[in-house]
Amino acid sequence: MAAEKMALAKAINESLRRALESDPKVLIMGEDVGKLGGVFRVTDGLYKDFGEERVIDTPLAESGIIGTAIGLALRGYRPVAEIQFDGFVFPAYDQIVTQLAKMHARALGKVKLPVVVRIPYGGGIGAVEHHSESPEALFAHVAGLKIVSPSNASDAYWMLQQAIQSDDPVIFFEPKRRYWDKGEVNTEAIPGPLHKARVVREGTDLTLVAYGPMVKLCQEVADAAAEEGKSLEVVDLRSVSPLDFDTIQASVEKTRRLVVVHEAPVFFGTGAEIAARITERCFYHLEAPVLRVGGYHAPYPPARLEETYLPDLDRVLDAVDRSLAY
Amino acid sequence: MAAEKMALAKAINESLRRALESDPKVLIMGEDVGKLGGVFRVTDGLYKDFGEERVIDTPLAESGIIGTAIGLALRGYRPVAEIQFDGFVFPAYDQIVTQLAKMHARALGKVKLPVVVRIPYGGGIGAVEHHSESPEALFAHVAGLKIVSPSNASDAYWMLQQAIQSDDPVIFFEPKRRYWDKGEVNTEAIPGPLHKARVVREGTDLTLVAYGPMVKLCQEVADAAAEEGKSLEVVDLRSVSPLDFDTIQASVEKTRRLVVVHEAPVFFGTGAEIAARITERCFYHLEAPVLRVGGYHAPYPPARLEETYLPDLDRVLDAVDRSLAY
Amino acid sequence: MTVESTTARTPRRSTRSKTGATGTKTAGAGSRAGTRKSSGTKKSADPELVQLLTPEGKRVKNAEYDKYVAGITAEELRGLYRDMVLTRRFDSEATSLQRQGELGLWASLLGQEAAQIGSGRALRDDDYVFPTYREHGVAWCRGVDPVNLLGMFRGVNNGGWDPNSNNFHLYTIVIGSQTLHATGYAMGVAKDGADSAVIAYFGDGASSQGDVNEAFTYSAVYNAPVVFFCQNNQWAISEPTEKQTRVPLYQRARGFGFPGVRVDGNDVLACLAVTRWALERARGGEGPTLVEAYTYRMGAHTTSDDPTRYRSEEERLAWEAKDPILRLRRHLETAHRTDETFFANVEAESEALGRRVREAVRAMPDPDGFAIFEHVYADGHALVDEERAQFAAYQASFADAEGV
Amino acid sequence: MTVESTTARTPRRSTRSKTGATGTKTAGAGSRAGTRKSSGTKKSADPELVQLLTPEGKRVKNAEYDKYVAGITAEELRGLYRDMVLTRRFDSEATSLQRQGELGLWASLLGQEAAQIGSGRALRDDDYVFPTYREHGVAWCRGVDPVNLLGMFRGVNNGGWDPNSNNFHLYTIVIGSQTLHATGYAMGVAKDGADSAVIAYFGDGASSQGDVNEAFTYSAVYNAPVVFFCQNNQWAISEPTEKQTRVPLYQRARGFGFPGVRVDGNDVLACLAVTRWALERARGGEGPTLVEAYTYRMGAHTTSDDPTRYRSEEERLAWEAKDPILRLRRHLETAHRTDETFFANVEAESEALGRRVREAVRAMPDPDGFAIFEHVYADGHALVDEERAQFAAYQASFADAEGV
Ligand SMILES: Cc1ncc(C[n+]2csc(CCOP(=O)(O)OP(=O)(O)O)c2C)c(N)n1
Ligand SMILES: Cc1ncc(C[n+]2csc(CCOP(=O)(O)OP(=O)(O)O)c2C)c(N)n1
Ligand SMILES: [Mg+2]
Ligand SMILES: [Mg+2]
Repeated sequence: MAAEKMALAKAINESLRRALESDPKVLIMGEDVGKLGGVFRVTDGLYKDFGEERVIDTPLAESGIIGTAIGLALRGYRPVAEIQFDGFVFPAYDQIVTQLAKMHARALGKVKLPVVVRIPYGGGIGAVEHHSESPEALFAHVAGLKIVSPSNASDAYWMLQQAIQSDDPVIFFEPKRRYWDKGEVNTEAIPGPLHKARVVREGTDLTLVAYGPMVKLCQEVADAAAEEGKSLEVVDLRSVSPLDFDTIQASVEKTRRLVVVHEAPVFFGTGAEIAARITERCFYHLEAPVLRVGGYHAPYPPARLEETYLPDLDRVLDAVDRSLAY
Repeated sequence: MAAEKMALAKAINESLRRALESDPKVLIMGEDVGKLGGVFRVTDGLYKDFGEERVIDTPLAESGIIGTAIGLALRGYRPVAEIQFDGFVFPAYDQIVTQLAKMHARALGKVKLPVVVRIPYGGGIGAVEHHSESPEALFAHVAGLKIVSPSNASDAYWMLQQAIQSDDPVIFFEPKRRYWDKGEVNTEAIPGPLHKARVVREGTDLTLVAYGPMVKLCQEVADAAAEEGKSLEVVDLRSVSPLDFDTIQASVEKTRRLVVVHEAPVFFGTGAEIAARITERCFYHLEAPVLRVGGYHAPYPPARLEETYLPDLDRVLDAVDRSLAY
Repeated sequence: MTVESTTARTPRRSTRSKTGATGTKTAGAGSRAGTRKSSGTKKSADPELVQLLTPEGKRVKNAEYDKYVAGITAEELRGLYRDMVLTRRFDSEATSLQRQGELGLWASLLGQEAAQIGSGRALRDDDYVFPTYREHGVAWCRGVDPVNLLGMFRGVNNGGWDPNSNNFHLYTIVIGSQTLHATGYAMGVAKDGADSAVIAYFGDGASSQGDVNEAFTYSAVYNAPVVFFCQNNQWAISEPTEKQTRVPLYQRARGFGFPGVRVDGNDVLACLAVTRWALERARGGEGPTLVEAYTYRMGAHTTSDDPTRYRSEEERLAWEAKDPILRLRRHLETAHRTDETFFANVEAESEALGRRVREAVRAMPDPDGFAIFEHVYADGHALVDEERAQFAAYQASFADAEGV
Repeated sequence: MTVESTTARTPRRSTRSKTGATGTKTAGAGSRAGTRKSSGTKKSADPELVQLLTPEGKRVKNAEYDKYVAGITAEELRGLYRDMVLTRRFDSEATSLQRQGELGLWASLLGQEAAQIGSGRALRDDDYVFPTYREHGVAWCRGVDPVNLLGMFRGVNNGGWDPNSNNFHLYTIVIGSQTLHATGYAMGVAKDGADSAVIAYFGDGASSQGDVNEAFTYSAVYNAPVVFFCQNNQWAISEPTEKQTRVPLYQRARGFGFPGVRVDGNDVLACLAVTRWALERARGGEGPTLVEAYTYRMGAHTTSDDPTRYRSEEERLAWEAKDPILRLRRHLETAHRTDETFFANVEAESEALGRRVREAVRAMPDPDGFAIFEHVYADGHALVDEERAQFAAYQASFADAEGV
């Protein structure tokens, strides 16, 4: 296959398969990733084809997943560890923050930890508590980690390839509510750099910045705004750490207005860092303060409230209007 | 005693003593808090005077400390749990983020968790790895927690009283390098609200915002700047969640320039949130972008490098100069 | 909050002091550090397993545990039967409601009724329960209205009851967390000098979590009056118990210095007896106990799960032969001459329960948007206030726009 | 990297496959699930404790473990003695250096030499070690230059050696974390089909951490070739072992399905023998083992600690009588006619080591400020680059200001 239309989850599955095929050191590990193929079927068929030595069902203990992944990496393996849902990464937080993130520096570069931590994240799927969160900011603050999140099938495929090839630990946030969205994946294309943002729609009046599940929304917002005669530029960040400030800056120097959109709570979220830094970089260009649309300072609500809680077309448009009103 | 000069660590000790005396439900718990009186002697003498039923040496397991503190709180106790050093809070992160922070909301208000988590934090004491970090941003992003940090003995005494009395979980970050700094403590004064910032020095040219260990530094910066004829206002935030934006805003509307200083890494740090929000609130007042002085995006370095790593007089003055140069 | 469960419950905090407690010393009392050795007098097939009723409903003697159910009457046994049938009926109703779109998800307890009713009925009102997300049968014993359990599965809340009204804590989804809460709560009970006990439920998968093992350590060190009740239903989603341990789970306790025992989790009488024993240990100041109820998750992990992907139909069938309800029914029929009327009545009652639950769920309103901002803090938080106000203004802007 | 340790080490990754390994089945081989029962043939006072040398230096027989040190020569015993003396000398030098302000902190191993040298010398070059922060004696056995250990305590780095040059991982300060790394590494060894073993050190306090118990679970489930070596030095800073467990720690392993054994941690021979046994189990495909070396932290927890606040002088004195070095010296003197010259030579050698270490530490340069930005990432990170550049400009601004 070269180019094929497939769902985002399937693209990840294909990417994992390719990694398993091309590098015998790649391992898949996590809860229910084996026989079941993962609760989202993202690892479907891999256990069957690569066996339990490569595709490992782990005990129900996340600290153990990451801790043993570190040990496997020290032995020369390249583990791709799955955390079943965003809300269950916290038992592993210590291993991620104090060990995975710091080991390379602690060893003065003598050891590398090419570990990928895959986390389906975000809301919008009507799930129960702990299954809809967006904890990326809690990792981005930590040096030593790289944080990425694809918004579409092609990026999911290629960014995962690149994450697995990276010698740094990468937290790979998968927008679970986009798992079933289809997109063209060209498995022979040569991808651009992993941590570079992409302008997915050009515009002149205002820049919308998003990543993961919110990119699609922002494109819809741009469509809606276009009907009202407003030209919005949409930037898909793709990477949360590092953040590609250059691309945002270039866009903002053109549009002079910026709205950042994410599902995660606004308070201490990605939008804060972008607002702070872009305001510094573009102080004389901005016609309006950087506005942020995101989660409230409240626990992710029960499913029947998530439509109210999550950024949607209206809320982003509202922010766009407020920005343009300056 | 009414007013007495004492070290910040001693003020915390006195505050804990008062809490133990005045409320039989208050418990102290943590590693080495009993017979030893804590590695910083903050709980010195309490075990002797209140016994092991009130002052509890726990097993060496931080998740257990917070998890059992939650259970004790559900039973009607008011545990004050100590995490021995900043870098060791992460094994408890899951209990803090998924349980402590959310239980009140999960129970629709039916249960309250008046748990205080004391964490000596920050650098500057020449310690080994994991003993000098400033992880407050990793908690501030999480709804359901309150985050405070005193900068002086009097606040340490009173803010801890208030934290213990609060029906919400409070993470109480103690600036360990100021433990030995003395200050007047009036144990009869009636304190202001826990989450209100305080202007500790008035000025007209620029606002410095800090909390915990950096307040003293900012006061020194203001002194130094005064010698150069610059009038800096210094705001001691005292609380990181909630942040008292009103007080900062009032100051910035006057000075029109803001520099935020903290030890924690700048990227996704407290300064980002302040910069984002204050820029939104004071867009037409700011003469310069909000500047941030803090840690680099790197693990906290070994002791012999911490002087280089930590914000100091020169680095803050440099930021002040850059801000004034706009 | 009033429900159909057999015993009306008035939960309370016992302030009875330990000195006044009966605190019967049990057979296992001496073995503080070790595990109870499986006694030769046991009649069950698996020497490790405490069983009082065979799958065929025959009562078998057990030297150690018989005394805990010695005085049990036919009436009480019928009560247990009723509990199990009604719980199962409620559970299957919830499964249907999920299929009908009324619930977003359901975690069925099918097959685990005996473990839950047996242990749940061993509790005193002043005892405290920390469940996982599957303890619908225990909730039933505590007098929690089953409808309340459905709120979180419907997505209208994250826990729809006041834990203190029934001494039944909220469901906990993060695997294992509640075992530490239970331990802390039990430490508090001991501090209060009360003779209540605490019971923490968890699964075979949960046994791997650091938290659960820390709970073992804390409870042992502080000699906390807590019973760890592990329902080993053979599966943690798609993973069999071999992925969590290579020895029987009840043995885990020994290494922490307290007894562990494996009970036939499909035998309600054995579960009742063993839990009573463990609770008495707790009340008597002997500290924690691990009970492993060996049972089977007869359904899917949740309604989102497809067990055909990872386990065989034969396995399920083999366990169906050990069905907890059938077993007690046989026993009631043969040993207690319970007639068809009783069973028919329970059946009718269970239909009524199903109906009531169905109607109540359908009538359950969606929460108001402002609920997002409620109860984030007990003492308020400036940012929440600010965001609530912004939200209100934003909502109002639509009303304005719509010309309301 | 060249050091004075007895055996020059050429660490490597064994690719020898298990099929080719000797894999001697040991006495404990059958007891997969249970703990080794203390055998009646043991001569030591405490029936639980494996001891081969009494505190007086008398060799006592042990039916199970004698064979693991059967062929040991007087020369080898003298080597162990030398290891212990030099390690202790290095340790006391480091303590002095801390007092002199050359180090910020020191965690002394005083009293734990036998546990560390005995276990350390049981290892093969291709085995891999995961230490805590106190395994100076094990580091010695691995051929890590002791000077390298001081970097983190001086504050010039967070770990001053390449783990792979000596198959000795960096010191880990977050209690218990390394046990999971060791387990993962061991899983990798097994995947490679190598017959190397992995050893994870940890303390009595660490046994309470969730991570350590998860390591037990993972290693048991995957049958990983790892030895968990717990130095129970009676204290976790100020907390006695009773605050971590109410039963002997070695018993913890039983509950996870692998053997645990308590060895006299002040008896270097017993530690050697028991560790060899455990390593053979690992190599032979029998999975994990827990060794509890029962020993004593004779000094303070670290140079920051004041043990007089929490423990009695008598306790320390009682343990002094069991001093591991004295014990072996007595044995060498009485059983192996080792003369004063040998001891004097070792003494002289240890003085030289002390001198070398002292000088090397004093000469250790402070790192350059730019080191902050080094090795944060292997593949670089835009923000680090940006901050490094800003830092450079900022530094340069001073140079400019100073007119350089
Ligand atoms: C910390 C955490 N990790 C993962 C999950 C996802 N998850 C939900 S239930 C489950 C399996 C639980 O198995 P077990 O403990 O045996 O309980 P059972 O569901 O069989 O009753 C998993 C992995 C979770 N809820 N929490
Ligand atoms: C997660 C964590 N919590 C707390 C500490 C602080 N601390 C350092 S050493 C220590 C005691 C360790 O005791 P033990 O495991 O017995 O090892 P020992 O120091 O006796 O060798 C503590 C509590 C830490 N380093 N890591
Ligand atoms: Mg299960
Ligand atoms: Mg110790």
